[in-house]
Amino acid sequence: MRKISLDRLDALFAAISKAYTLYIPTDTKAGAKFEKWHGEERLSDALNTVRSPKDFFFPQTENLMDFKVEGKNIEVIDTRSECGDFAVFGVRACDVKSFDILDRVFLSDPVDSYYKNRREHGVIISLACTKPAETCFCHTFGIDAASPEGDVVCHKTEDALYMEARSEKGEKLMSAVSDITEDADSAAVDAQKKLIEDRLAKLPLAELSADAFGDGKTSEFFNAPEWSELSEACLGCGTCTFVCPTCQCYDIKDFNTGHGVKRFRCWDSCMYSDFTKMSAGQPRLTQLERFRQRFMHKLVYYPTNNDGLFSCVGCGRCVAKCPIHMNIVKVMKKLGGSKNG
Amino acid sequence: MQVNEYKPLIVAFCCNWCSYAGADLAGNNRLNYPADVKIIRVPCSCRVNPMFILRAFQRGADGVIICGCHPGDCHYTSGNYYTRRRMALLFSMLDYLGIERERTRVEWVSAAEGAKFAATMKDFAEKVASLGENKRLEDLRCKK
Amino acid sequence: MQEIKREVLVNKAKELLSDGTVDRVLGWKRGEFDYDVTPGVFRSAEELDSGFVWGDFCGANFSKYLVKETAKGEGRVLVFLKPCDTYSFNQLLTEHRFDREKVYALGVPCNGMLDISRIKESAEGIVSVCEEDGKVTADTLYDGKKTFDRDALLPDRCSNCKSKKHVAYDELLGSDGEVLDSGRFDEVEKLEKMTADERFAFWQGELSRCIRCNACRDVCPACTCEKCVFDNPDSGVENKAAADSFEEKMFHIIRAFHVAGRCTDCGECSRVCPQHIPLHLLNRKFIKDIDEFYGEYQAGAEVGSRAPVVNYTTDDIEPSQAVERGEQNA
Amino acid sequence: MVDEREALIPKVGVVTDIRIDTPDVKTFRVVTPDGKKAFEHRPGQCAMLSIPGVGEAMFSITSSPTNTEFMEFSIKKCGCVTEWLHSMEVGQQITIRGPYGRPFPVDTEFAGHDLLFIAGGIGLAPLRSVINYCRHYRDRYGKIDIVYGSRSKQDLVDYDEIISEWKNDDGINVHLTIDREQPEWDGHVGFVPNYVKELGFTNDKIAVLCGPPVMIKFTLSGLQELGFDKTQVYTTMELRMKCGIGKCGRCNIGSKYVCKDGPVFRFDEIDELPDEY
Repeated sequence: MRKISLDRLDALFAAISKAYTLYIPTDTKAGAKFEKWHGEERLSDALNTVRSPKDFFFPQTENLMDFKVEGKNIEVIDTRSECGDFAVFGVRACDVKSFDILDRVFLSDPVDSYYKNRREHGVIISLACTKPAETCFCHTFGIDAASPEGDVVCHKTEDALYMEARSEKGEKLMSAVSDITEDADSAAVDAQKKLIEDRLAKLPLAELSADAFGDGKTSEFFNAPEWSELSEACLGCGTCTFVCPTCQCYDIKDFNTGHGVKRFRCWDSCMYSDFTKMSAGQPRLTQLERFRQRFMHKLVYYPTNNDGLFSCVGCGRCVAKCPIHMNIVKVMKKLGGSKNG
Repeated sequence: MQVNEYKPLIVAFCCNWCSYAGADLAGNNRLNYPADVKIIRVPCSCRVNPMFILRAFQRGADGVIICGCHPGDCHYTSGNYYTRRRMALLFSMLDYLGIERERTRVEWVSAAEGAKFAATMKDFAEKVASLGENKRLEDLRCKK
Repeated sequence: MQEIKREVLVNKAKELLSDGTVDRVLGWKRGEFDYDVTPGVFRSAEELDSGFVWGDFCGANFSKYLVKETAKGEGRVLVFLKPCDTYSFNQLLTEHRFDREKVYALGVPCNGMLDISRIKESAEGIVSVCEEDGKVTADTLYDGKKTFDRDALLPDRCSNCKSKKHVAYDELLGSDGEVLDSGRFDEVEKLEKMTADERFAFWQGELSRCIRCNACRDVCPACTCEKCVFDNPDSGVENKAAADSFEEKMFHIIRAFHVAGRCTDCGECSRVCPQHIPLHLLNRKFIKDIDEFYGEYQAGAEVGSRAPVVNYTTDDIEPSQAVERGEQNA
Repeated sequence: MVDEREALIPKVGVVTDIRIDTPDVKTFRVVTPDGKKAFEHRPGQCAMLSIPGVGEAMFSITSSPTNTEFMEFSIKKCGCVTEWLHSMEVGQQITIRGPYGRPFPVDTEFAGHDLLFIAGGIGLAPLRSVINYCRHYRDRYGKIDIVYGSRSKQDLVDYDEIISEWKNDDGINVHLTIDREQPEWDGHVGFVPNYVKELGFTNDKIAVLCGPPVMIKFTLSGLQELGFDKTQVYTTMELRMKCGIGKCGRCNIGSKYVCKDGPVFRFDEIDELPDEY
């Protein structure tokens, strides 16, 4: 384990920046946001960024390919290019876990080469949470905010940042900062972990459990009468899906630029009324079906296809951002609650 | 004369009954106006949806002008009055967003005003040329 | 703190349910915390007792829900309307969006609703929020209790409230207020006085945060089209994510334009924006221009009024004068 | 350039022949620009066709895998992509990617059995691939019955092929029906589900169903009346798709993705899916 004094963070960022494009969470008018580090950007004290870091691997929009159309002829132009090495500093435990969930979608056969390219070149420097919020429930999904995963795992104490490499990519990054960091024992980090664990246990949502959900529970919950009440106020907007670190649905669309066609991919939301609309009909007719799809996917369908792994990491973004304050916590309590009586 | 002198692309939405005929008259009378004015004929100036204007900018226009019958002379009685209100509000909004106000204009041109049409286009093109390329409402994907 | 207590609303709702005036109640449902209130339908006294809340976080404007709710069946629905909600209510009636006969509207006075994000700016881990004598106290996980001036926690739509007067109701709880002379156009004026470059930089910064979640549109009581032009693949402008910064501008200009003259300035768009884009400043620009160009007009002030954008006079201001007027202000 | 195959990047295909089947169905023959088949597939699988600038859509491959020269797609005009396809001329290039989905188990469950194909309208398109595959390997299967119905004679897809080829094959019985009487028709008149019951098949076969939802529903219950078990009946489904590879998230029914786990399902598998299709 290595450490560096907090007042030398700039030196650390500068050293990382030499070999990687570095992104850190910084404060903006509308909350924290990952920004490219140029030298002036300060590390945010906020618990987490408003948008999740999934953009780094699965951006909101990306060009997939170009087409040149001339008369009856079409030329397909592969616009993919090798991505440069980059490092994302300050990723929280929940968001680190979200990459695992996205990996299982995008890296399963057939591999999504756009995602894989960025994933291979990205180094995750995680940061343990010191002040989890009232909206946090990562422990519900077995995530330990005190000990995140990641290529390099960091703990921030009062005066220093402790860093430990956990992967080959992490080792490589750490070797680039070996000059400015010093060896440290784990005492301070252990004390920090203990503090965080105590705090986690006191969170208002500490008791939330996902045990009622998971692999093979489709028939148990699909026709639950509670969906009607849960979804009645849903506006059908995409806020929850767009701030969610694990929502990965996308749309593929063409844009005619006037001198060619760009086929791009962009985030889509199962909450949108046209998501499944076909010329032949609409399998998810009302907001109830769309709403149910989102939560069933996170709590039942995804675990069914992925060895019981839930596709929610308890980051609390939807809890904070939903315009009508309906969220997965309320859904779980309502559905899980009624089952237990 | 410079070889690659900047020439703005102007989109002119012209009402079928007055301004389009005015443009025709300008042509018949061999009156010069900039060749980079692309005329789109519309049944009435009030057919011009604000989105048409934005899309013209998206697709590379540097200036957008809407020409209709003089107020009171609308072929459909009142279409151009609505145009006037909508465009007053839209242009004011574009200005509010920091889009150069000289890039948009409404001009009333009758079927008899071929000379006015040519002069208006010349003047508008010059004003837009002095602003340079449209950067504030551009869509980078549409750039060559 | 709100003037009328929760019990008054609950008792009134129970009374109207039991005498058969209404068969369901559109109200606010208790959440996990004090601030995460969800709109919902209550059908019984028991549901009201256990789940109904009324307080400083009941900001949601129920008018738009009436479109969906009244279409469900024959029964009458009870709705609570704050003064600003009544304007949206009238505007929707003007546009024939729901059946007035199927609604029993109960006017509730409002002292302004709090914006939780203003508390979160300076307090982490909010466990509870309570209020006494104009002071709001948030109990937090890490910093103990933090006290705020209530006025400092009001969102712009409330600190610049345009009216405490209910323009529509079947019955009013408490006393009615007045139309206020608010400073709601101050921010717009400030922007108008900037240079074009400054304005462009300001809006570029704000709009570039947009994630196109469509919450502003979906919550807007004026946006009740069956199919939005931005969802229609045949419109040529359909887009789900801004693939270029042009599309952010396009979406927000057109969204505001489509509600110009119909927007009552309820401020729901800015309340729901997850990226805190001050969308109301676009709508207010249109309102201010309309007032100045075509005479004072408040959408929803009365049912059946003709909006200025679908009207004209023969001596209206020319578009060129409209933008020059901005220059005189500067 | 990233040196990796990308499923979302299509190949160019050329339309070399367009056959007008019915007033709203055309069959397109597609090869690569150098005249080859774009890729190999199994019966029941699909491909993504697109016209850049218009859109991309999933279609079942109508031709049999045993056709070594080209692929065919029978496409009904019903949306913006299909409308554009219908307006194409021979020589037009399109893009094509695939194959997608789980095919019919022609070499396993189907092998050695009598087969009963039941199709309605454009529902014949996905079945034609299997039928021709089975005709090609005729000795691997028992008796084959084909029940095909449509609104009118003009709406029968592949009518010429059915009459000139399928009907003449040994051990293949073709039963055609149309919904309403019409002058030049001397065959059966009536809806498919009723016709299936009238024909009274024995339940020792494997049945494959494809057609409009209402036809599927009633035909399935008809087959059950005849003693068929749901494990003996297959169908192929369709939902909106964008990626075709189980990632974009819209074609799922419960935890199953139609593009990846389907489009071919056995009815006992469908029973396990939630009712959302």
